[in-house]
Parts: sequence; C-alpha cells; structure tokens
Amino acid sequence: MPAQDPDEHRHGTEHHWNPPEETEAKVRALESLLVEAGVLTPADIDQMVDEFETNLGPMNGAKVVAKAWVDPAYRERLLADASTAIEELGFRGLQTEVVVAVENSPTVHHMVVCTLCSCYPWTLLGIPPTWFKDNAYRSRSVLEPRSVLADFGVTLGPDVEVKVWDTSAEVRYLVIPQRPAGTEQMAEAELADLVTRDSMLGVGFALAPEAVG
Amino acid sequence: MPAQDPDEHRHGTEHHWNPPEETEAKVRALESLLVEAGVLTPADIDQMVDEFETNLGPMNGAKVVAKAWVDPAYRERLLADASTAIEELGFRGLQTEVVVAVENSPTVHHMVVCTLCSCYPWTLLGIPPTWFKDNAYRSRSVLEPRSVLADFGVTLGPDVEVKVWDTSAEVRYLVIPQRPAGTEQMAEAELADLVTRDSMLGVGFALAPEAVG
Amino acid sequence: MNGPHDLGGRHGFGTVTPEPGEPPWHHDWESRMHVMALASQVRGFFVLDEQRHACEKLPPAMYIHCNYYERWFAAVAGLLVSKGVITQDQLDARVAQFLAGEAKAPVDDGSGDGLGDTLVSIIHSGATAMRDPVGEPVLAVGDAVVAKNLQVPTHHRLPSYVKGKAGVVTAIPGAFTLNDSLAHGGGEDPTYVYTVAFSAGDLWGEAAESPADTVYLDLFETYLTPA
Amino acid sequence: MNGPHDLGGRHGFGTVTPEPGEPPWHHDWESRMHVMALASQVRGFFVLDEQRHACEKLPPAMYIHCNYYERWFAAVAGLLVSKGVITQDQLDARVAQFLAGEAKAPVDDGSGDGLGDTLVSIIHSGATAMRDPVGEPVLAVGDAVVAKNLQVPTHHRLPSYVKGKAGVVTAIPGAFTLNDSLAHGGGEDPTYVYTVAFSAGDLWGEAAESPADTVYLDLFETYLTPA
Repeated sequence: MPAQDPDEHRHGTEHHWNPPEETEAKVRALESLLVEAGVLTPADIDQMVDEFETNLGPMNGAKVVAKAWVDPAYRERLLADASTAIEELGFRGLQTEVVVAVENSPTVHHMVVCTLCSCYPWTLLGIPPTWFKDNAYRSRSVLEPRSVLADFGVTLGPDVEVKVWDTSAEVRYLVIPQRPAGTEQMAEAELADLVTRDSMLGVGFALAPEAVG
Repeated sequence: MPAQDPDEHRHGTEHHWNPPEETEAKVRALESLLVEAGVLTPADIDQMVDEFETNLGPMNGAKVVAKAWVDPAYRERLLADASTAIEELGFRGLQTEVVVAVENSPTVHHMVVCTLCSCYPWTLLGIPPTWFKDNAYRSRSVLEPRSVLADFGVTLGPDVEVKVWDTSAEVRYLVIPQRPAGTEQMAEAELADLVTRDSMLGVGFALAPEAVG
Repeated sequence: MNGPHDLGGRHGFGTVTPEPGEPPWHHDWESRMHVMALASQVRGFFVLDEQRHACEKLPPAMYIHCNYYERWFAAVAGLLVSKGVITQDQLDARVAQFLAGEAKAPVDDGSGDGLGDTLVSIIHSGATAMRDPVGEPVLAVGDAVVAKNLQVPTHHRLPSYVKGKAGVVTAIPGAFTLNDSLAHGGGEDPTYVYTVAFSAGDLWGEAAESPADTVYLDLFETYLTPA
Repeated sequence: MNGPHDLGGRHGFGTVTPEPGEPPWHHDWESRMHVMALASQVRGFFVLDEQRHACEKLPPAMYIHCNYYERWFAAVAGLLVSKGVITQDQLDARVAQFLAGEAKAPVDDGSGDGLGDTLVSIIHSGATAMRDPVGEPVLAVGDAVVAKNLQVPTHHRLPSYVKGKAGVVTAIPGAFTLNDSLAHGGGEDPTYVYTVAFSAGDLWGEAAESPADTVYLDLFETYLTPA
C-alpha cells in the first residue's frame, strides 16, 4: 500500500487497505460460496445491480424538485410530508421510506451528511458518491460546512445561515435547491435537467439554464 | 502490509505503515544528511543512545521506591515534593523535571497513562515500553482501568478505588507500589529488586520476595 | 460505540475530493458486494444494524483507510461466518483459488428462487423501520433537551460530538425500531425518534464558522434527557 | 486538534499486549531516530510542541497504524524540511540510495562539536517548562471547574473525553510554557496548570467501571472555566 506522504493531507483519493485485486478475489469468492449454498444466483445480483444503475439515481430527485418548483401545491405537500409527496411520483423505497424535504432560500442553505456511515436516499438519489462516504466530508460537514462547500467550489453569502442535517437515524433528507433565475418559461422536464445531485445534498446550486444549453 | 483479520481485534502487536526496511532506510538517510549538514555526528548519537540504555531505566525509579519504603522521612518528602526528593538520588532530568509521586494502598490503586502521546519520566523509568505508546492502552486506561489491568494479569479487590493519572502536561507521575508482605528484613537494595517498571506505572504489583529468589 | 466511524467534528482528514461524473460503482465487485449484503439481510442472516456495527468494530486504521466496499466485505463476511452461513476456512480457500486464478465466477444456471424479483420489489416498497408508537412521546417539539453522555461500547446512533450537548426538539418523525437493540440480536423495541437542533456555537465553541448555524440530528428518546 | 492521537475513551483498539523483557528499542534505527529528534530540538530547529503537533497532523490511518518511530520520522523529517534544514528532494534521493544499497551509514570523523556531551548533560539537568508565574492563579484548589469545549484544529493538550466535563482542582503544580502557543511558533506565554480530578461517573456515565474512580489531568488555566 503506498506510503502516505506525511505532509500531503489531501488524501481524499480512494484508499485500499488491501490491494484491489485481493478484495475483488474475496468478493468473487463470497459470491461463489453463496451461490453454492443456494443463497442467491448470479442472475439475482445482475438483476439488482441493473435496477440500481437504471432506475435509481438523481434524475428521480430532480423530478421531485422540478415539480415543487412549478407546482406550489405539490411544494406544500412536499414540505409538509415528503414521504407521501415523493410516493406520488413513485420514488419512495428502500432507505427512502421516511423523507423530509428542506428548502434552500437566499438566507438559509441546507446540507446533508451521515457522519456515522453513509445513510442516503437510494430511490431518490441512487448510490452515494465516494466523497459522501469518505472521512473528510463526514468529519467536516457538521464542523465547517462553508469550508467543505469551498471544496465543491461553492461560496455562500456572508449573511446565509447554514443548516446541516446529520442523518443519524432512519429519516432521509432531500434539499430543494433554489430555482435558478431566468427559468420562468422552462417546462418541468427541462427544469429537472438543472437539478444536480450535489444541489439536492446541499453541496451545489441548481444549474443556470445556459449551463445546460 | 498484512491485511488485518477483520474479526481479530487483538492487534496490539507492532504495526508498520511502511515496510520496516523502508523506514530504516529513511532514518539512515536522515542521519547521513544531518551529519553532512554538520548538525550532529554519529558519535553524538551513539553517546546519547548509550546514556539512555545504560543510565536510564526502571532501576532508578526502583531505588526511589525502595528508599521510600524503608525511610519514612524520605517517603514524606517524596509525597510532598517528588521533584526535589528524586533529585536527592540524582534522578531528576529530561521529561522528569516536575514529578508527583502517588502511593498505592490496600484501598487505592494508581495508574499512569498519556492518552495524547507518550509522556514518560525518562530519567526515572527510561524509554516507555511499546504498549504504553500504543492505542489500546492509551484509549482504555482512562475508560476501563480494571479491564486493562486484566490484560496485565492484575486483579484488584472489589473495594479498591482506581485513580488514573493522564499525563496531559509537563507533570510526570511515579506510582509507589505497596510494599510486599514479608520484606521487613530486606535491605533497601534488595527491596529495589522487587520494584518492577510496571508496578511504578500502576499496571503491576511489586514482586514478592520469593519471586526474586 | 466510540468507534472509528464516529467522525463528526474530527480533524485531519483533508480535502473533500468529489469525482466529476462518478459512476455508482467503480468496480463490478463493488456492485455485487452491495447486492450480496442486501440479499443476506433479505435472507434473514443478519439485519442492517448488525452490519453497521460489524463495520464500526473493524480495526480503526483499516476502517479509516480502506475502500468503502472493503469494509462491507469484511463486515458481511464476518457476519456470515459468525452466523454459520459459510466458514472462514471455506472463504479463505476459495479466495486463494480466485487469487491463483483457479476459480471462476459462478455461471447462472437458472436455479434461482426469484430472489432478484424480491430484491427489486423491496427497492420500491422499502422496508420501513417506522413502527406503531408505544405510548406517548416523553418529549415535545420545543422542549430543551440534552444528549446523554452515552459511552457504551455497544452499537448506537449518538455521535460523540453531540454527547452532553444541549439542543431543542424541532420534530417527532415517529417511533422506529431501536438500532441499539437490533444490532445485538435484540427485539425491535420501537422507540420515539426526535429531530433535535444543536447550535454550531454550542457544538464547536470558538471553532464554529458561525455560531448561529444549526446541526440537526434524529435521536432516539433513550439518548435524550430534558434539559 | 481533534486528531487521531486523541484516544482517551475510544473503543475498538483491542487488547494491551505487553512484551516481557522488552528492550528500550527494537531496532537500532529507532534509538537513532529518538536522538535525532532531541538533537534537532537542542539545535533549535523546532520545539517539542511542534513535534507533537506534527505527529498529530499525520494522516489518521497512518498515525493509528504505524510504528511509534515511523511517526517520529514523518514528523521530524517534515519539520526539518519545512524549517529548511534539509530539502524533501535531498531526503528522497538519499532514501532511494539507502534502499538501493548505494549509500552507507556515515562514519564518525571526530568533527563533532560536543553535541553528545550537551545532550547527555541535558538528560540530567532537564529542560523544565516551568516558568515564574505571571500574576496569581485565577482558580484555587477545591474549585469546581468545567473543561472548555475547545474544538480548535490547532495544537492543545485538552483531550476530547474531558471537554465540557465538570471536575475539581486538586493541585496547582505551577506555571508552564503554553504548548498551544509554542507548537505554532508563538512565545512561551507562561500559564498556570491545574491538576483537575474528574469522576469516572461523570466521564463515562453508565459505561464507567466504577463511578467513584477518578481520572486526573493537568490542564492549563486557558482550558478551564469556573463551574
């Protein structure tokens, strides 16, 4: 395992306790034993991986946000009871059973973290990115949110209050980013393209219309 | 680096972040550069290492304890101002400038740790053992002293109160173990042989006379 | 457990380095490890809380340094061995075979019992941990509370950085199965969860970026005492 | 700094494994590393407090997992480079030579300036950090105090497990140079140190082996507030 450069503290890159090929062998070995034990079949795994990769991801959450932007009544329902509101669009599910939506504004910015592990709303946002599960984000978000945002190239105004939601139990959080200026004429579907995963975790803003071109 | 057996939590054995030969090469390289820079010479290092290995060690602290056992007036001075009392025997020195002696009794057992690093009274007890600098001792001594003592094969009576001294600043602590039974006739020098390093850190008792034979 | 996972407010972990356009998984084996963990839970070998605790109990340096799914493998494999689903010897032998290229990934022979369908349906039905409440909540929205000084080595969901800190209840999401119990083979023990707001000033003192910021956590009733 | 060194009360580090008859050092290079650190301090390149902080700032997984003198090397080498005594390139090149067996340990040519004698004399004279007090202590033996919620990323000697906890002053060893200042190139800033007793019950709650046990720490005046 490569020695850590003692002075280099930017080690957010992927780590390996064991060489990757060794871990791969272990996972392969585990699968083959579970198959032999009749616990599962390779096809079961393939089917589930495909489901994750195809039907789960930030595009789901983006639809919820876009609808909230254009439909005030839906926004009210989402803020009142997000679990039921996301169910209307079919995005309630595993690790996304109990959801609370928190809305950004010019004076309040919400951020989501799981300092203890990697709790994340799978059916709304898919599989969490590595940085969300990594030590730097988990240790610093609750302590120095603005410094973390700087790592994402995000700067908040001096008078903006930050609210950090540490997902410590079964409630999952969805940030509703501010609707970008100049999108009054955009259709709901187009608006959804402006909603990035990061903006729904509070580590980014929704894209400006030009950004999507 | 050998993978840690995930279920094996007894990993107090020596660790290596880098292969030992690599660390040795680094230390050799550093020495050769410092010699070339005129900072020090190999002989300077040899001389200091020899001093540590020859004149510093638990045999010094043992003399202090033995004297306190046999000389009530010295015991009083040691308990009142250990810095001056150990100076009488020439054992005050580097990392042993300000010392407090704490005396074990049938109802009170003292233990010493440095949870933050490895603070240790060099001129009284020499170089700290690996376990004293290791994570298990540093993390558990303040939390579960009796469980730690069990790792040393030491069991305290149910009514014994434990006092743990966490060396967090420049004060160093010396535990005066209870004098073993049946040593009334022993001379001070013989008594010193019963005083182990561990007993002066509070993770052991002084040896019974038979043990020294 | 005051384990290596308990990271909130710790220093020294460097910069957050997001990877643009990162895929859900970097390696095929990561996705398969993820599904095997879910499958094991669905088969009833262990529950999520046991898996989390198994991760927390990994040797601290390993936990902090290794790839996320290396941790999942260590935790899940350890649990499957301890639950008797597989043996450590079997696993070691098969790993050696794969490392030596003497073993091949198993090929599907259609002998499945529809677990894939079950898993996919669970993805969309969810497996809520919310339960019918037992009695009334002891606390109410607006109550001033203090997070307990919970230093037990067993599994719980109270991060160190809030222990002993004062906060205010802002919501009561409901009663949920108690992780502390399930992680150790106990019952569901439905317990109220309270969303509690802590001010950054109270949590971090002079180190707070802005004392008026707020950190919210969802904490079981058993972690809280009225202020 | 809430670093990896801040271990008091953490779980998961396993059994203490004392080694019977352990020598002061297991390897020759360990003893030489130890002396080079002391020599660097005596030469004035850095102070002990800077060395401790350099250790704390090592990557957490490395700090927790590596051999004690590996940490010393990383800390001391890093400091000597940052202070301009040697360059990283010089060091890397020389390490490569040693690894390739192309370099030999330096042989003494008698050109020393008596540093060895100086070091040995310091061993026995000591280098006390105690200073003449500045003014009167703010607290007194018997005072009830609370350890501050000090969450700064800079060097200090207040372990996390006592932050925010209540204790009682049992002694005032004197005024000492302030580690927090010296570790960051500041002045000695002599500050009173108080020995404070914390009950195990207050520190560990239900996890305490015996609530009546006591943990004592020596804490700078700046870490304490009257209860």
